[in-house]
Amino acid sequence: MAIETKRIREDFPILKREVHGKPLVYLDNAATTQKPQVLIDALVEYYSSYNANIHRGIHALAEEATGKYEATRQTVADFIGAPDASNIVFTRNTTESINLVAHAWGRKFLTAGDEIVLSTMEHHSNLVPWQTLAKEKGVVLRFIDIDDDGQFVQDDIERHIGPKTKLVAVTHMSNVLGTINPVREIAERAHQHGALVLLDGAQSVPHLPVNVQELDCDFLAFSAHKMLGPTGVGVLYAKRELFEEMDPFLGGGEMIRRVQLEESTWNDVPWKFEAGTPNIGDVCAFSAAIDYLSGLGMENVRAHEIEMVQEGVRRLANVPGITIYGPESAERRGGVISFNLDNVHPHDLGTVLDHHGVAIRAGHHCAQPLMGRLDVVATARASFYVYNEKEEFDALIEGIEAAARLFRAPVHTGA
Amino acid sequence: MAIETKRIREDFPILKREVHGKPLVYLDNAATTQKPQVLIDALVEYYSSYNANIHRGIHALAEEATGKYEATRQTVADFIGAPDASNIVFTRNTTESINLVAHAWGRKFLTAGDEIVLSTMEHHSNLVPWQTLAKEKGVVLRFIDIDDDGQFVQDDIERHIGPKTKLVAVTHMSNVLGTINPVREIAERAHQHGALVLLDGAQSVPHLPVNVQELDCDFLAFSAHKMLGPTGVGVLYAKRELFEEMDPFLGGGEMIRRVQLEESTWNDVPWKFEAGTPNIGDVCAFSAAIDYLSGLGMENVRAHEIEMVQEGVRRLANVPGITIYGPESAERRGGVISFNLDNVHPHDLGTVLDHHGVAIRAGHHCAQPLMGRLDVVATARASFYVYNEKEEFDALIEGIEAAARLFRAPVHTGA
Amino acid sequence: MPQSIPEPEFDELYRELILDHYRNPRHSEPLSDADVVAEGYNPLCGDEVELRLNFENGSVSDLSFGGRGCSISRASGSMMTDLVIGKPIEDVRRLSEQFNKMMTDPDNEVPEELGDLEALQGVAKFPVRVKCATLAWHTLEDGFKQRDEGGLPPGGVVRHEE
Amino acid sequence: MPQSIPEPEFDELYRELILDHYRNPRHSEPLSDADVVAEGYNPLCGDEVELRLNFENGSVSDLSFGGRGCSISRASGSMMTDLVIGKPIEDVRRLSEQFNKMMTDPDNEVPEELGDLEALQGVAKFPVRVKCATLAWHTLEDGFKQRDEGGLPPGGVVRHEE
Ligand SMILES: Cc1ncc(COP(=O)(O)O)c(C=O)c1O
Ligand SMILES: Cc1ncc(COP(=O)(O)O)c(C=O)c1O
Repeated sequence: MAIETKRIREDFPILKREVHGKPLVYLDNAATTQKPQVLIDALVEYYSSYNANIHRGIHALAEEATGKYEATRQTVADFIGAPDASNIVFTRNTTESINLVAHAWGRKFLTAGDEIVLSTMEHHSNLVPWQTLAKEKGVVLRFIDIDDDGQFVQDDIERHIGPKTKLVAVTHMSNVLGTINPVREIAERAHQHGALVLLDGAQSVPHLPVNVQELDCDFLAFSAHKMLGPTGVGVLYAKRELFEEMDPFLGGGEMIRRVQLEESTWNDVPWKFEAGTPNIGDVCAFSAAIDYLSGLGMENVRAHEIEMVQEGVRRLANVPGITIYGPESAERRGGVISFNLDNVHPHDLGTVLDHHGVAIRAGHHCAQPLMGRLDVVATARASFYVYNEKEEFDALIEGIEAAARLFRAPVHTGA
Repeated sequence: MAIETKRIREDFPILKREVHGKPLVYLDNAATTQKPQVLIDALVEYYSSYNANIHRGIHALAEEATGKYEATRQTVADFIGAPDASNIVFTRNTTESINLVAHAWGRKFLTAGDEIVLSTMEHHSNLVPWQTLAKEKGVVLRFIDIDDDGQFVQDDIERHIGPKTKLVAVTHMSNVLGTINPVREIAERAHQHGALVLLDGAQSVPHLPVNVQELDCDFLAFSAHKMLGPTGVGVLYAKRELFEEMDPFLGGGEMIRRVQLEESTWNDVPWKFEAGTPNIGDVCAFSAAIDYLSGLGMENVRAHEIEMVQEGVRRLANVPGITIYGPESAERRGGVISFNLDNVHPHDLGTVLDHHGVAIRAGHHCAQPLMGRLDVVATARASFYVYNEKEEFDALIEGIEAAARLFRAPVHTGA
Repeated sequence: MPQSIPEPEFDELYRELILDHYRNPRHSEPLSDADVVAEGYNPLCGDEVELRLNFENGSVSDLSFGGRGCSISRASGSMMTDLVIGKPIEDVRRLSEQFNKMMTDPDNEVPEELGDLEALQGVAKFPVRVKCATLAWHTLEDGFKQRDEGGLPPGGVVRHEE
Repeated sequence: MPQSIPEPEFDELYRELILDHYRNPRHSEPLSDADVVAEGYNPLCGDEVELRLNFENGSVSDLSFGGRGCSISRASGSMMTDLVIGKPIEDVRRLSEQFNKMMTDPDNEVPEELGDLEALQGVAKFPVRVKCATLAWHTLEDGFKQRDEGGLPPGGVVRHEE
């Protein structure tokens, strides 16, 4: 069953919008995706009919809201193949999920000389929390480098993951190169050395079928807003025994069992990690986004993006002066194409494209070390999702060509 | 200009709802408030027309979303009389705001023997983070006790706030007793001793006119969901120089300036404290809630609640066997009435009221130490907001009387 | 007397038998020299339970139930005393299991041996109240464990927290 | 040549003069023996600027501008060299202030002495691009500070970060 973009586009009200008098061509999906009407309706329903604070409430609204909130936990668990709803903690975003692990697990269990293995393609969110931890605890960070195809250097995997490794924290899919990393093998190697594996799934969970038990990862972090869901909801999956032994992260209401003036005991997993009133409305609505994706089928989402990348690379490669980053093979990358155009800064390209109605991202994509590694100051990035169609490349290419004409002038003309 | 509840009720779609065949009487506002149509519309507008990831984006949607997000920061600053938008950091809720201070300020600046002054009426969210900090740093916690009228014991204020005090962290208004605390005098005394003042404004900001410069507090924490706003948005106000000198809390995207593999530098205040993709949709919508409250006028909101409390106390006091907690004078308390009915456990009362369509809260209200202090296992709590009207007390009293009949039976009847 | 309440589940929750046990709890006089004292606490609602137990020949020879709690938690405890006194510990353990099953699966058929406790079946439909009903039983299990481990620990009592 | 672009602001952003400076940057040959070298960096877009400065009698006697950046940042730097060379430092400081004002307040009238830089006025309407335009100027101010403090610091260059 292929993705029928024509039909899907009808479900996304924002796609009817114009930008600078042109139809919106939204190719900034790696930053955040647009939302289907069912998601918007779910939010409206929550706030119009059963909004209440959850847990501890004995009235009907509180029971309904609690029921829906906890049902969403189960929906999320099922979506990523987690054994149980208690493996799922709701956070604000991927970034908070990773910080939670750095605080609640890292600060408790790591000591000076322990090693954490990252990679040079990490998003700042999977880098800065470990830098802070490293500074505080004397933990050593090691980095798997990438080769010219944008893949992990196999030697580095073997060289860096060893007996001192306590954690391997890598992205499942790069938000710049699109590279889909061999995380199953990495988990195997890490576990051989008794290390845990955290996957940054911000880009993979929205775009690929992901099963935590098959991948055998210990932690998985991702964001609802990158998979048709609302902003303000992140997920942290962890194996149950890890959640049990971790300290709480934030303290306050909901996460406690018993509070006395001088000390407190903690609630059960997963509530131990959800302090204060959660983002109830958005969590409840999130289930509509997951149901929508499940309805399409993640295998089909993936197949659609492979097609989009193949076509996108083909079209872009025809433009003179274009450099495309990341793996050659569309099978080894997700729906992301980073590129540069000779003599045109990505920011200028972005501005010109915007005036053609085309939304792309330009900059370092929160991956400054990778920019250094690629020896560029920035890249332009087009990224796709279920509602994008090949026809949209026309506007993209047109805009790029306009930018080329505008900026790439013969030397010594003009004033 | 008085609050016209009849007109206001029209703005809240959920109030048209029935519960167990009875019209909903929503008296659980201290837990979370209901939402006006303008708030719901603002969410729909965000997701239907300008949803995008903010900052760094160069396309039109990203500029619109960034503009609205940052404009809301200004709206919040104005609402609490903060000097500048950069005094406002968006978090998930009050709980996270307080934890942020405990981590980013407390862990950096406090050392063994320093003292933090709290009170026995604190919500767990303004207690547990300090317990954790105290344990970690050897900081001493001291507690201002309450008198029989539910007010701070004046002697305790003087006894506990002294030269060793580094922080006084107290609630502006109690979520159980309704007590409005003398926070201006407390701030004066704290500052005389060089201590900072954090106010838990979760209950005060929604219900009273609050001006941070008049109160001269150093930190103020509150939650959007308790003031007509969406779940998932909290606010931390701080004086600028404090934000400057504090360490970041979470690490990741948005909060950095420059990232290299081994270390990073931080973004400017307030973005330094907002790691990862924020809850953009809900923050943008939050401004509609504040505009709605500003339109009513916080003086009028306050006046309405004084009337509601006076009437509520009067009606409840007529029920045989009722005990009411908190200050005698309605001028000294917010729109919250905690009470107990002889021989009827609050949970049973809550269940019976629910079947009369009346939503109240029953339990410890995340204030277990206060329950101990009052020598009760729990209380029932009715709390009011702008859409509540005196007529609703009829259903409340009817439900209470039904519960009294059901549970308070003559001894030795029955089987 | 209670007014007529329209909704069926509500009726199911507050059955006359429950109200009776709530108003007139059985075996509520604390045993003066108990072999084992077990306390239970549900921090969510503040319910407190105190069980005092005597054993003879592997049976619960006597049991008192006290504490502060809602109608469900007190009725559950009171009914428990009626059911349990005089029964061999292993039988009680089975009853306890059956009771827990009744609370987690509202559609399960209730075994006859639970007797009056069947009246609590409706609680299973009120998820927030289930812990009220199970508190006394979980505390009883703690009391048994205490007995197996040889009576009171140094601190005096064992606390169970939901 | 650029196709006709319908929207006025877009035209205002990419004025012909800007494109010209971008394509043919002035004073882009690095001064070989500069009194002061100042580097600027905008981490948000990765723009890099290198200024090399010579001074004589309280004036900027020579200035080269290099680096990697977008059209706005490069045009701004290039125009700056044209405007600044030969001017007394205090005059340049005033120009810098005026330029910053132009960037933060789009409705402000542009003083004549800014010359070609007036072409950058449209940038003020594109908030995300303002830092591109001001980077060169902020780096220049850093260069002046360096001179006041007596030339190059031990590390060699001073870096300015937006
Ligand atoms: C006084 C007080 N402080 C803190 C909180 C915690 O607020 P939140 O759950 O939104 O973090 C509440 C609300 O429950 C409260 O009433
Ligand atoms: C690979 C990767 N990791 C982490 C993040 C951070 O996600 P969020 O901003 O939702 O925390 C992103 C998205 O920007 C990402 O692409």
